[in-house]
Amino acid sequence: MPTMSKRGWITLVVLILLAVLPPLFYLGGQAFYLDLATRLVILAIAAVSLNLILGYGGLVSFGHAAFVGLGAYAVGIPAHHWLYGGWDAIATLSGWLHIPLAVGVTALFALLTGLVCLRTKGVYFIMITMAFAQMVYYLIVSIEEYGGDDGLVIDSRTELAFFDLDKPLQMYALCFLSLLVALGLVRMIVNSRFGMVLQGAKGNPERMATLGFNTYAYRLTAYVISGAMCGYAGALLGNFTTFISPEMMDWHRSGELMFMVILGGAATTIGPVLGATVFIVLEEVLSSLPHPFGIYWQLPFGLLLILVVMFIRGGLAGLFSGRKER
Amino acid sequence: MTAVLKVEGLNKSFGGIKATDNLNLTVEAGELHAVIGPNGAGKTTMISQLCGTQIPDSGRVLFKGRDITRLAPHRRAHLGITRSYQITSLIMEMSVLDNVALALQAREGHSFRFLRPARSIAHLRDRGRELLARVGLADKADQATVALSHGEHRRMEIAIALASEAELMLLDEPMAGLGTQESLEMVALLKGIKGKHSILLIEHDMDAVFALADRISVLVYGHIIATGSPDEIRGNEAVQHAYLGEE
Amino acid sequence: MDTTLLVIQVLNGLQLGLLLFLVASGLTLVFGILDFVNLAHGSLYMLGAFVCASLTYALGNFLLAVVVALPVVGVIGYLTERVVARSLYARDHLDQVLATFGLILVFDTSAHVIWGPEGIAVPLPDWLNGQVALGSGLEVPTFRLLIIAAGLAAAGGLFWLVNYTRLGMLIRAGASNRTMVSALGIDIQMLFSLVFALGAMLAGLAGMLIAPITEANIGMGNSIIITAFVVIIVGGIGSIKGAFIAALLIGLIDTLGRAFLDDLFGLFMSSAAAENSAPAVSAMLIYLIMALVLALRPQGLFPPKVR
Amino acid sequence: MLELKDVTAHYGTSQALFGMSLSLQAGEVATLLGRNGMGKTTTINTIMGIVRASGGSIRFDGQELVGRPSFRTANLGLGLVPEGRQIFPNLTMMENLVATASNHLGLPDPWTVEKVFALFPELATRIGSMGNLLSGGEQQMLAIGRALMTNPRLLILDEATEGLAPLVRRRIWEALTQIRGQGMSILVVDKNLADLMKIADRHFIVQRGQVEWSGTSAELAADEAVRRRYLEF
Amino acid sequence: DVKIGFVTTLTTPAAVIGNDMKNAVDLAMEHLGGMAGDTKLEVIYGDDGFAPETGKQATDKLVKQDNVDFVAGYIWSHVLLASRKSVLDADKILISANAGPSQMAGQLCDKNFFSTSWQNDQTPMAMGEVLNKAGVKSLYIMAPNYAAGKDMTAGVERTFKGEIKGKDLTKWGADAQLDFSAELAKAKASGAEGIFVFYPGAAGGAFIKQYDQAGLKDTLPLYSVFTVDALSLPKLQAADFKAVLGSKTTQEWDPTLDNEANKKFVADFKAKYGTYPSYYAAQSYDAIMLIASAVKAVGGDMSDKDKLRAAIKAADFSSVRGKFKFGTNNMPIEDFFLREVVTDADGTWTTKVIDTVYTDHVDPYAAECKMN
Ligand SMILES: Nc1ncnc2c1ncn2[C@@H]1O[C@H](COP(=O)(O)OP(=O)(O)OP(=O)(O)O)[C@@H](O)[C@H]1O
Ligand SMILES: Nc1ncnc2c1ncn2[C@@H]1O[C@H](COP(=O)(O)OP(=O)(O)OP(=O)(O)O)[C@@H](O)[C@H]1O
Ligand SMILES: [Mg+2]
Ligand SMILES: [Mg+2]
Repeated sequence: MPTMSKRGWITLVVLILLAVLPPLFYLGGQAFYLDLATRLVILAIAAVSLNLILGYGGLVSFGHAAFVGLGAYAVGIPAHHWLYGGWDAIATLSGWLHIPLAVGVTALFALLTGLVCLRTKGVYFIMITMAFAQMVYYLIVSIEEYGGDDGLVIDSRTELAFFDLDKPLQMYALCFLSLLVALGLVRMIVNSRFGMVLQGAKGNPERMATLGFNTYAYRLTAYVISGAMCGYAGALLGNFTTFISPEMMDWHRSGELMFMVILGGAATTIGPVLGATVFIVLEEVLSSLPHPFGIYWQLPFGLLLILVVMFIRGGLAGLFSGRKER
Repeated sequence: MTAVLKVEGLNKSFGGIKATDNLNLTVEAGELHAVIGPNGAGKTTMISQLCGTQIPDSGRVLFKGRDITRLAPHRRAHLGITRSYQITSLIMEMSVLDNVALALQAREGHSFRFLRPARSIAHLRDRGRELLARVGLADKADQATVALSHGEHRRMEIAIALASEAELMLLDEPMAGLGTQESLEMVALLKGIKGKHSILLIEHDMDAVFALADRISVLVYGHIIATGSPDEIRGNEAVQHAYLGEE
Repeated sequence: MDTTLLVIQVLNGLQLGLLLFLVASGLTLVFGILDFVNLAHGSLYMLGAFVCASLTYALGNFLLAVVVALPVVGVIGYLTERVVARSLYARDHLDQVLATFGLILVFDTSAHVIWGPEGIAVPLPDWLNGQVALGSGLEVPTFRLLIIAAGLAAAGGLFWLVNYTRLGMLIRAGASNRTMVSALGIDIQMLFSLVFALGAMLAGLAGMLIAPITEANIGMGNSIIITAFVVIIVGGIGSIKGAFIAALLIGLIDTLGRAFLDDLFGLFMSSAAAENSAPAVSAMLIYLIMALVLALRPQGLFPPKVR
Repeated sequence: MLELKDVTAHYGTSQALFGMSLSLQAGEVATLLGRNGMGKTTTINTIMGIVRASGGSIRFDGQELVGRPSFRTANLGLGLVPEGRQIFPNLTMMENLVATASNHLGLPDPWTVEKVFALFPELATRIGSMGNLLSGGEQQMLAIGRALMTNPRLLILDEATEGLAPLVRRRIWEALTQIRGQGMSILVVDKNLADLMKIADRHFIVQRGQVEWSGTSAELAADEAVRRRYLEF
Repeated sequence: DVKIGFVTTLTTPAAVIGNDMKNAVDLAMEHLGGMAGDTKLEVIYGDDGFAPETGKQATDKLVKQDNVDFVAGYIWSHVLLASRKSVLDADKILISANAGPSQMAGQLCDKNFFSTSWQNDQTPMAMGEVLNKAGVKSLYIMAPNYAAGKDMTAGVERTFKGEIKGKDLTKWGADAQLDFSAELAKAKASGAEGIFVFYPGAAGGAFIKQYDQAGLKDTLPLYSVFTVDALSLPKLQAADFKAVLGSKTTQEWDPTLDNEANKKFVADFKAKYGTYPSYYAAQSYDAIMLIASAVKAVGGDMSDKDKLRAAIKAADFSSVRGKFKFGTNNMPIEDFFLREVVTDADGTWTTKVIDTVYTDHVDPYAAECKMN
């Protein structure tokens, strides 16, 4: 092994803490903290998927919550039919159905919307991705069968081979392993030739085209990969919260995912995880301050965000980067 | 000789301006064909139409007999056309070597390859360093591109053009921004690859042009007014008047 | 369909459109011209409404309150620029997005602390509170006409400022290359502070004008900011003209959608189904429009000449 | 008129100027020569306050420039034609000329658009074109015109003839000679040494962020060894 | 010690409702002296941020982290539906102090779930009866486009016998529509004899003002539910929107109800907070009083759930409604009144009861509840 960079160490430490602490809390009788960590890890997966296109591809998707939501509904809708629609058949193989469905539906959605969205650039891209997400949002709101605005309670979780998702520790284990896989996957992709093209197209698309790269195709591929990965995170989230609602895909949620990535440090491996951690932990800590400070928690939180941006370049991961300037 | 590039009756106007006006041009295989002309004559616009970043209003562009007038830029690159930019166009966020390695990677078919880390692909890196050495940037290979000076950026442009090893190179003022010494080195370098590639060279540095070109075309107001050997052009009165000034 | 109703709805659409324009124009100035993404623009709209509402009670007159509130909001904008925005101009848009999101939280929570969650209703002077008869059966609230007039005036003024004054040129030049403008002898920082304050005042004005209709409340900024972004995107970032046309377009489409979509749907589906789907579709409408416009014109209706 | 003493400058942690010293008299044309990446542009940007000097002093007519925001420096009468043109792409050609035009020093007979067009007739036909749509050469001419419109007393040109046709280039040198006759000082970075020798009074050869040699055109012409060593031709 | 988790909206503009509920809870605790018999009571607040997901998280935290015995509160139907499972799965007692979605009265009724408010349909049903009685022949309907909004319009349509001239469901949620110009123009043009609206919270005030500005008071009388309340009236009075005076609403409670508990509640509330309590406050006050009565009845022993449930169901406390009785589905069986907006003796705008519409009304979903 070559010597590890400072950021490499941080990555390792963060991941080890995430692996060890939450289960310890749970075993120590603090079940709620395991819940918090599960949510955190799931959102981190979504943020990691967003980072692939946002950080490395320069494609700022402001509609990623739609993928989370669709992934969650891919669990919720079959479960709903099983319980209320008498589709018993799907119950026995729910794991085989839910996960591929979530990944497939979101990949397809990414492909279809990506075909249109990727014609635009920059802020236009930001807004058109949001537009599609909002359309999905309102679509789900209008489907009363699945609860509309009220959302849908998932009464039975996905059944998987090695994990019993009704057991909080096993649920967490699955989420954490998924995060590791997601991190590895994104790392592999960005370092590959594909990743180089993606990053090149972020820097100078016209140059990439005259070099001979069809940037549209590469970006679309990355967009689909990211969307599917995020859909998977959505399936986990649906299973975890056992409650899904259109709220999950509201633009605020997309914004939060974006903020996690930027806060942690876009285009860094651990950035999104750091961002998600800080975001969730701060939110939790500040909002549990004694009344009335708790309800005004967004004030210090907002100030912190501003300060981080103003004084730390490249997000939290920038704190730990070896390079001083840039 | 066979024509690598044949441009027939190319027209392109922007609003009221005819940037390209019934332009005809042939680049023979292996030839270094220089295009000179006053500022705003339409040289860069011509290159843009040849490499596909702009689409002509009318006329045809033939590459080895194939009509590529409306082909997307990346497809032309696959066929073997590369360009360098007059106004530096690099990927500033990446390292100097990465920029060149990407150009090399582009030649190896599609890049939907997800497994191997690109920075550990030896032949790309080695060849990249070799090219950077040729333009005198060996010691800058691992720096971020932004941190280089203007002249160094200009040299990267050339390294990238060389990396593509394209059959046809469209070079837009490669000497601009280079010091006297570097210009001479560049002339030597181009001499070295001359013959192996067909080159369409745009340059205001007359010493370089006359030292390198097999043929020279003079472009004025979007139209070629003369084509000929360096000596013919030097002697051409219209060219003297429109471009070179009394010498 | 009843023409009077149609005319009234068109007027309503215009009024909404012009209000949107006031917010969007400030946004497009700051975003398109200073190249700064200010998510907190909506908060300035909210602050405008609150400041004006408080002043209305303090001064006893709405119009007077507007006159006093405008510079107050301008100063808030100015300070925001000095303290936060200035150091972020040279940064990535994403950094700006994150920082101004932080600003939203700060502004909104501060408003919550200062004014409480309940919002403030703003009384109008009697002469503005009534209706004007524009024809038989065609009665329009007077105040809504005032909004239309204010919006048109702001649009004209801005258009002139940006396109036909030297100040406008400098602002545009500064957007593309700050360093160079400065190196040519212009105090670009001061200029930008002023533009920012102007944008804040425009947003604030919109907030002041809407407050007598919907009340000043702490969530109002967040509900308008996205629509304002939609407007400037559809119009083409940085284009005042684009923002104007897109704002009217979206104001009209939104209003007419709400007004007539259920009748329209009723033509080819059961009225229950129409009743159900019309609200969802009309809420979706502006996003549909945006997606459609961008699919056909990836740079909006009036693409900026250069970005 | 302009005097740099031991100026140092950094980009982040890496140093680019290592004690740059030079001085320029009123009405003089001086050049900065040197190979790529030696610090010419950095020197100029430091004078203009675009890059912050980390040490040393820069005086212009007795006023200290270090630490001064660049617009104040410019208002003292320094006009910059930057490397890479840096035309405002979203302004029309005419707007590029007039947006920053000024006559802070109240010079008699100030530059006007007409005078610029007389210098560069090519520009006159492109008045309404957006800056980014101009050809490379047109942009370069515009950059010079734009700087002149601020009526400087010291004109600084960084690679100002890059991409210009020989004829135009010659016209620029002629124009500069003319302007200088009216009391303007000029500092040039350019690679056309042959041309520069004709119009410049003094040359500074920059090597690794320092002036390694300075002297008059005649001295430079005479000193083959220096030319060989630093400029190699 | 018995811990009560109380989930309501403390942020966003809807916090105006949440604060009122919190005030009422604090007042109830004050009246109880913090004790239920010999057992100390403690209330922990949770903020739902006006969003079901957040509400569920807040509930989870109360149940898992704070280990509360009761979870009460809930303004919004969807928040309650989302949070329900978290409480019931942990075998804790869930008490709604406002939200009354039809499911939870019917199919999803639960032995551990109680309500101190009503089922959504009931209040508008009462309004429908009022309209019939008043001889209103045609009606225009406006409500937000979400579950409770649809329940409300369904409720009024269930009992109103005249013609529905038109109906608008407007955008709701974080960026709710607050400018109703288009809808009001339609309503006016429809020629209806009255307009029925449901706009809770901040939207209510906005609606009333525009209704006023559009000059509809004489041509299109306003009949509303959950729109004009003690939260919006002070603002409307401050801005002098007289149009609201005389407008009619239906409700299961009113500050003028003549019983000891209510008099004390209203007087102390006004003394402490300076405003009239809203029905949200009244229901929250009742929720705490109900809990306290049950805790006292079981002597603070939370372990025997059956006993606890029985004690709750007995509803042995003095409600501000005068009487309080649970139906089979644990929803209250109660009276509904017609109220009118009036000026009180001090000149403050408030409501007073002018008629009783329903007596001992049972919600229409009780039959669907399988629990008996
Ligand atoms: N996109 C465009 N829109 C409008 N005019 C354009 C555009 N591109 C180029 N032009 C104009 O067309 C003419 C030709 O430009 P071009 O860049 O091809 O010139 P060039 O020969 O490369 O000149 P130079 O040697 O100065 O670089 C110029 O007058 C230029 O202003
Ligand atoms: N933005 C930057 N960040 C880091 N280093 C830089 C930056 N700009 C220039 N440098 C470095 O500073 C040194 C001097 O650069 P400068 O641009 O002053 O050179 P120059 O003499 O003008 O060269 P050229 O003839 O190529 O324009 C170079 O080594 C360059 O790599
Ligand atoms: Mg050119
Ligand atoms: Mg330089």
